[in-house]
Amino acid sequence: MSKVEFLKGNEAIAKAALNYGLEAFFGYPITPQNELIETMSNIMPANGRVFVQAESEIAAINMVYGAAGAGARVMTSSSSVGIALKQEGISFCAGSELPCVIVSVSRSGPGLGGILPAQSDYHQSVYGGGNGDYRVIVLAPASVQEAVDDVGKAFVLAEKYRNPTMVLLDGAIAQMMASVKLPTEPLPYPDNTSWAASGAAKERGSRNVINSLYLDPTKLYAHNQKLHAKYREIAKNEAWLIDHQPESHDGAIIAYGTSAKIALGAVQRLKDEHGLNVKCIQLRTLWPFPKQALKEAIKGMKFALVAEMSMGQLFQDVLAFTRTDTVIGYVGKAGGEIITSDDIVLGYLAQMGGEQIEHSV
Amino acid sequence: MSKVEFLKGNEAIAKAALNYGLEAFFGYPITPQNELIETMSNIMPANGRVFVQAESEIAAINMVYGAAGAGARVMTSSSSVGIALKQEGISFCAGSELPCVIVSVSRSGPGLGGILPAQSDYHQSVYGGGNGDYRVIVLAPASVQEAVDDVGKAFVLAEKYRNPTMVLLDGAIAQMMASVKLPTEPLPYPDNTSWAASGAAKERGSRNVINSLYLDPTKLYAHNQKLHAKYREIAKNEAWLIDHQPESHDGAIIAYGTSAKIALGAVQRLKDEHGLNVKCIQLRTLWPFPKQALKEAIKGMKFALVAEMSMGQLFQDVLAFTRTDTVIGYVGKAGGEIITSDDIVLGYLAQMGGEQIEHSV
Amino acid sequence: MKPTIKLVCAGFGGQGVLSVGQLIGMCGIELGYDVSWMPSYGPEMRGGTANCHVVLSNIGQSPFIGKDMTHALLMNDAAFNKFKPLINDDTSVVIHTGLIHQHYPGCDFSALAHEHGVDKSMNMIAFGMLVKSLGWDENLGYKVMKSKFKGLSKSLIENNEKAFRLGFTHESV
Amino acid sequence: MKPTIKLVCAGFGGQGVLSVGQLIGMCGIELGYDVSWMPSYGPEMRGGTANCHVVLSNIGQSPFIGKDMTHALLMNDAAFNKFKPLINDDTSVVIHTGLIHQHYPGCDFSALAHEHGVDKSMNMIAFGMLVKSLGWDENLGYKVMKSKFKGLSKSLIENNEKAFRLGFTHESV
Amino acid sequence: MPKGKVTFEEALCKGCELCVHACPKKILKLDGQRVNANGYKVAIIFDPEECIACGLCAMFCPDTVITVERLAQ
Amino acid sequence: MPKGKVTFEEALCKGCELCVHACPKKILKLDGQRVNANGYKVAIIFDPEECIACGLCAMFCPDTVITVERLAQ
Amino acid sequence: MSTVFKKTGGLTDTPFSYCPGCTHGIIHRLVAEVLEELGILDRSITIASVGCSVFAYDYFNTDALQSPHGRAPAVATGVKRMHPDKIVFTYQGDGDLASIGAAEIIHAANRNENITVIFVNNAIYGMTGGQMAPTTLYNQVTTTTPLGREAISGAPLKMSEMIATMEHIAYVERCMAADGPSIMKTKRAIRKAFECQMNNEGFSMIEVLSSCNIGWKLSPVESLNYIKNTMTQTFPLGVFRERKNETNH
Amino acid sequence: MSTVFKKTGGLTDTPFSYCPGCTHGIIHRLVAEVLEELGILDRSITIASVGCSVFAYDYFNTDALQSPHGRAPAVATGVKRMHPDKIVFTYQGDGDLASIGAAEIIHAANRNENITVIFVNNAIYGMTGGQMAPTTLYNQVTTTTPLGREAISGAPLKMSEMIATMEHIAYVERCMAADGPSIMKTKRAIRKAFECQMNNEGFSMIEVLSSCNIGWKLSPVESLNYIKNTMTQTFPLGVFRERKNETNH
Ligand SMILES: Cc1ncc(C[n+]2csc(CCOP(=O)(O)OP(=O)(O)O)c2C)c(N)n1
Ligand SMILES: Cc1ncc(C[n+]2csc(CCOP(=O)(O)OP(=O)(O)O)c2C)c(N)n1
Ligand code: SF4
Ligand code: SF4
Ligand code: SF4
Ligand code: SF4
Ligand code: SF4
Ligand code: SF4
Ligand SMILES: [Mg+2]
Ligand SMILES: [Mg+2]
Repeated sequence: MSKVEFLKGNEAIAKAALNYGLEAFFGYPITPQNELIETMSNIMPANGRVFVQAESEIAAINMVYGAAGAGARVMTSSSSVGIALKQEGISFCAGSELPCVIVSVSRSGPGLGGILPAQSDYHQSVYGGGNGDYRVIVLAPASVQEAVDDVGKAFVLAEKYRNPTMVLLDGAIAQMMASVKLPTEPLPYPDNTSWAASGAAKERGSRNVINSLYLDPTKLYAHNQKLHAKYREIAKNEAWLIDHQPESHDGAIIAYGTSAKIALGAVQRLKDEHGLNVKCIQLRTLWPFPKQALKEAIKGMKFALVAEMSMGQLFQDVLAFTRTDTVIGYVGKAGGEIITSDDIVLGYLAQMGGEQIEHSV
Repeated sequence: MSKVEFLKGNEAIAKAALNYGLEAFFGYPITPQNELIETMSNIMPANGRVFVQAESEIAAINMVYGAAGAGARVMTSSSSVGIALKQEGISFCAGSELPCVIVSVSRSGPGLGGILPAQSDYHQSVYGGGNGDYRVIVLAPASVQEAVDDVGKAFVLAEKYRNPTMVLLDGAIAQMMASVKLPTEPLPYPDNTSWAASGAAKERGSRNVINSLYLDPTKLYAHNQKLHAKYREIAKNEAWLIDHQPESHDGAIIAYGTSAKIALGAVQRLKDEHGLNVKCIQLRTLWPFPKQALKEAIKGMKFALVAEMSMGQLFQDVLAFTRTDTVIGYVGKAGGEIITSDDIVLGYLAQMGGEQIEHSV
Repeated sequence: MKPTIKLVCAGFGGQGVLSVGQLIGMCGIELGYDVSWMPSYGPEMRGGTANCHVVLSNIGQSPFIGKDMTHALLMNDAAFNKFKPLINDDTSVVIHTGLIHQHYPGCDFSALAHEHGVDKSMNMIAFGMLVKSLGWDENLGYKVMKSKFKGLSKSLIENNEKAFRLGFTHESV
Repeated sequence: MKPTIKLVCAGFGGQGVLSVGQLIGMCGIELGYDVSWMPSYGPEMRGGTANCHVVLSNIGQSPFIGKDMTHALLMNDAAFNKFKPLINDDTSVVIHTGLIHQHYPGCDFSALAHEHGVDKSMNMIAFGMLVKSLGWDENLGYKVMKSKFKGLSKSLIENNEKAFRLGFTHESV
Repeated sequence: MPKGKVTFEEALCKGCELCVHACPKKILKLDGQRVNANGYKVAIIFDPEECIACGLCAMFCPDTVITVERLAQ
Repeated sequence: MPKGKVTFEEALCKGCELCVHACPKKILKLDGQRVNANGYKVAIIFDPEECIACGLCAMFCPDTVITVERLAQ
Repeated sequence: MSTVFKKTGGLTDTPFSYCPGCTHGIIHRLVAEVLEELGILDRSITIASVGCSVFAYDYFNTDALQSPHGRAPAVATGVKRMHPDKIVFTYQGDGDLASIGAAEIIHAANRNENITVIFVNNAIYGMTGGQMAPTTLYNQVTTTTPLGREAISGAPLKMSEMIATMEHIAYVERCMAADGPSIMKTKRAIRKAFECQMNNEGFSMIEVLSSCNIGWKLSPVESLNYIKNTMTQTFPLGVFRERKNETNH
Repeated sequence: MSTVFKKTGGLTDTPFSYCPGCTHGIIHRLVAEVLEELGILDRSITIASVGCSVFAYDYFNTDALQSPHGRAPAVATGVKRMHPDKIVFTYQGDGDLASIGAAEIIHAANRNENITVIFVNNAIYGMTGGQMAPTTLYNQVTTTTPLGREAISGAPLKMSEMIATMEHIAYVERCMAADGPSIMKTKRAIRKAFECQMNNEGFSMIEVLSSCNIGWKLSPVESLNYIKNTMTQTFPLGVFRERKNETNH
């Protein structure tokens, strides 16, 4: 690891990806991820790598599909509406088991919405929107440093499981500058890319095909079972949360990304101002959802509050996946309003004694 | 209601939509919904209505956005990969509160997958894939007649709530011919389309704008709160299931669409061959998910089996939303393999005494 | 209560098995049945094998047929092999004996059609046999054929009717 | 433990408030702080008002500043009104007295810059004042300016440094 | 006697100087002293007598700041 | 003496008759008697003596059914 | 005293969000003046696209729809097919129309939709901060062509020339908003395009070379010269398509 | 005894799924023969698109990727940029290339990607059962133009002519596979296109007018005549672009 630098999230992610050994980047401008593609346009060609500004998000994800299918370490980035357009391509990457990294810098919605930070793309990232039974690994950093680290982790997971992997951050992390350490060494390239359609049929002695079409239902079912087994494996191995105060038992605040960063401050205030020992549980993967670890972390608690910058998307899943007697509360905002530690502290105090609310839809 | 006809699902849906008073249809070919757009190309112009074969699914949903925004009763249809491409447009329709009907004829996936029936687009339909906090009403017919009925219901709901509404069926229902009665009267048009951008600023005395962009986060948050309130209203009013055997209490099979139709046969066999009084619970709306009614319907049961033509997508939600002590089982197939009553009967018998399984991911 | 009928028709795409199923379905509608006709569909069926499941029931049932298949029309080896597992003791089976060499009742549809100069209407022979074996009225067959084939050339219609009659009166049934 | 600093810089887009915040952040890095600089971003900021939150802490904290704001540089009325609610008794506030008519310490940055012929470096006066008020070394300021402005014309750099010195030595602080 | 009268809706002005550039009489400039509520220097006419009411300033102004009237001679 | 030898990989033939159409000697036709495993009538050469080994049949065949060889004269 | 120049009623009172000196503002005004002068304001529907002109729905004094990036021609198709008697126009930037929306504009033109397209070509993505557009000139520095555009990222795409090859369309002209005469000419072209629509002649498109002084890093005045002297070298002005005295639909 | 004609090693043993008499099969064979004859089979990568030729990945004896509908040129871009020394080609139908994929083909051509596009124009959507394509002729009956195509659904779109307007590209020709000479000519054109790629000259596209006897409701033989006599009226054969002796990248 190198010296501390002061970089914009977008820029740090781009530079980190290069250092991790990224071979190709394909993107299309959209706020708030523009500096990412701009940095890429600067550093990739300068380092003998591939950069293409595609004609659209759809073209970009399909270039990713092509480059990944040809065996390259490859990445794209976009935001909200742009990610929506990539869903078909992501489903193809998943169906063909291609490793690739998608950085999703979420802004507010729905529709054109706004360009300020939000976490309203939880459903979009976690449940896809492409067709079929597929899953995308979703990492959720809460700071520029975590974003940089997660990009590395994303390459590792994508290549280990041959599955598209998303780093989901909100516009705040992408736009802020922060102290950050970048990686200095490329990640080892996978031993085995002998599946890739790299035009080396001769050397290999057989031809490779990248494909997700199986007209025979028996074969497609088998393919789906294989994928499902892989997903279960990922769910078992890679679900990840951070229990920041394992010693606190009065209650919990459950959050990811920017909301988690703010929740950390709120937890401190609940302790300082109200004498409550509340823990902050930061979800680090959204899929696989750390169901088991979350249940553990809130075991025996009367109350846990979900804090999110969306209208209850995370709340619904927490409520659904914990299936415990712990009352789950909700505090949130959407549309570019940033949740504050005030919101969380007040929300916590107001709901902590109460009944289970119905907030989600 | 008219006389019984013998029509293909796709054709019946198209003819029904015309009779319900559809004013414009925009589509793009894709198996297994081709006969729908083909029938439309025949009957819409012949009846003085609008039909356009768009250059792509994206163009089609944006034509829908335009026509709906201009105040028309409008519909599109597609399948799996094609629906994936429409996600951005659907998010725009939801964000701008435009009524429109999307018929999704699902085939198998992921990626290009196959063209045979599957229910693997549950996540795609129910959780969207566009950006932001939005919801689409999803109706799930299990027969050609239900599909015809649901198209009518979809127009009513879309216009009542000014929200995109999807009719999700699988390729089997679209491709089969069945006895069906078509509507004969157009549905009443909404009293109030004074919000539409119809180019009638003069008559109206003010100009209308269809838009989902709100750069001011306070306004966008307020917009999201308004939408959320609407969604909660829809969730309260429109969640719908059919408890086919309310008197049966030994257990339940939970399913929708084609799987529900097959489950009905399985329930009969469980009774005839095994003396078990098992009910078939057919989900008629997937969003809003009939959480409350489902809990009621399985209250006190030891076991309920989810039967689906996907890898546990519905299972996960049933498990998540019921949050009861009833053990939830899973039986399913994907990839174009049709679930059989054998699968269900055997699955039921095998799992009925067991522990809660972890199947979903 | 009318008896429930669960018929599978299967064969080469060119053999017209889907139409036979549709005509049976149309008869069902006339008789007041709740009917479903479920084809194998899509481009992969081109030149390969095609099949349809036809269910005539009193209340709507699953359109897919399992071991409860009551009738089967099997027109080539692939079709026979595919649907053999569904044949039970009560299944009434008709095979194309010109192409399938198995001990089941049937008829060499190609030969018979050729012999009577109705090669292109071969499938209507099978339709006729099915209508007969279901105990339905011959006129019901003509009625649905009339409605399905309106628009076709007169000679084709006549050939179809001729072939239907051939099947309806064929001794093997 | 170094004191935590939570600074808001706000004003017209053209006033260079974002750069001031960035330079403070860069100083923070030099001093071993964990630093975040969070701008208002996007096209809607053009011609309107811009602001940034700068947090210098010992362990990473939320990059958003609330009522715990320790420092504020407010360069126009809109900025003042927006961030007034965050001012507490301990907040050290500097306003642009040429544009904001409120009883807070400050300076008529435009006038001062104009007077010394450094109109385009007005924001560096503010930077100098902030460095001074934070009790940091004058050379730290030069160091980070050097790194940030490398590539600019020599005259601009000189003007920036001149303005910085003006601010660092300005009496109101 | 000026031929024209030029008025500026100052609040909308962004000080882009396109009007200054466009005026054939070169009688417009930015006011060095003031900024408007959006922080922009604003355009003014410093020699109104010379105005020929040609309207070019207004035709170039991207922000519809300028109204031009022809004075009865 | 035929100049050419034409062989058909019958299993691949779809009876499209393009070869029949293409053959300048008009010596190909569909066999009316048989269908292959895919149910297609298949092309045959009914007058092999006349073949001039021009290769046109093979050039037209969309399913690479046909091989043409020139016989040593 | 007579009015030589006064803000048109075709524009609302909402101030433009454009950067100082951006000619988007001039082009807006020209369109609005034409709508007013033709007396069609009350029956016009604006289709705003995504780009700096995204707020066009708030500027034109008409009914309006804001459309997804690149899809304005499809949205316009939906609207116009429902209301053939209304006047429907899109206002699109070069990123919107020539990049992500290339398929939509080509097909709307090929269907000869009876709509008008105002295509504002500033050779850059203004809204998102100055990235390369398909129309970016060779050697032009943008935030994603830091060394100037080279052939490897494509040639400056000539949309008017390409669209003009469509069989049926009514009118395509490339203009600029760079000096007095060209502004007048642009207005005449815009008027002609709307007249085509009013006469049911079919698809019309006016490409206007426009400035992005922020993205170009030039002053507003320098930008006008850049349009005149540099852009027109790559994008020659002129009428690329004109179909006279025919009606279509 | 010498072999006059024998199946090329450029094709695998997988039987084609095309309908009887469909000229997709002929075109496949020509491409495969060229790859074999040029000795580039081992370093070629096929990009299959979505259409009747979706299984091209199983037919060409090369590495291959199956791409989403319309996006083959983008997929090819991703592949070729990673492996500039390999031979990358797309095989696309007219629905795929001219309708949903219009933006991708235009931009790949405009970037002058050093790839080869085999564009099989049968004026219809074969795979999905015979719907109108952008290339469908006037008055042609399809399942979505039951009364024959009329102007309201657009004009037959001439992609070769449009693509040929791109600044840099190497080679564009329209051929047909309808009789002996035209089949030979098509093969020569395909060879030339691949040679362009081997010489780093940039983008090449061969449009081949092809039959869809099922969709056209004609016999295979009648279909060949339809190509020759009717399609070529709308889609004239010829070289639309040829750039000689230049290298590009
Ligand atoms: C689907 C989608 N992709 C990307 C964006 C981000 N975006 C907003 S404006 C724009 C480009 C605008 O450029 P142009 O059309 O040339 O308009 P200008 O701003 O130059 O007037 C882009 C890429 C978006 N809003 N939606
Ligand atoms: C996104 C998407 N939309 C639609 C389809 C359905 N589809 C499959 S092939 C095809 C058209 C193919 O036509 P063409 O490209 O002309 O090829 P042909 O079959 O005629 O050779 C379509 C629309 C799809 N697979 N994916
Ligand atoms: S009207 Fe003409 S002369 Fe008068 S100020 Fe404007 S441009 Fe100058
Ligand atoms: S052109 Fe308009 S905005 Fe620009 S300086 Fe003149 S009056 Fe102000
Ligand atoms: S080689 Fe020539 S002559 Fe011989 S069969 Fe073929 S086409 Fe006829
Ligand atoms: S051309 Fe080929 S497929 Fe067609 S009939 Fe002749 S041999 Fe058979
Ligand atoms: S960024 Fe460019 S195009 Fe956009 S408003 Fe500013 S100057 Fe105009
Ligand atoms: S549908 Fe048409 S294009 Fe497709 S294989 Fe059949 S004949 Fe060929
Ligand atoms: Mg632009
Ligand atoms: Mg085609």
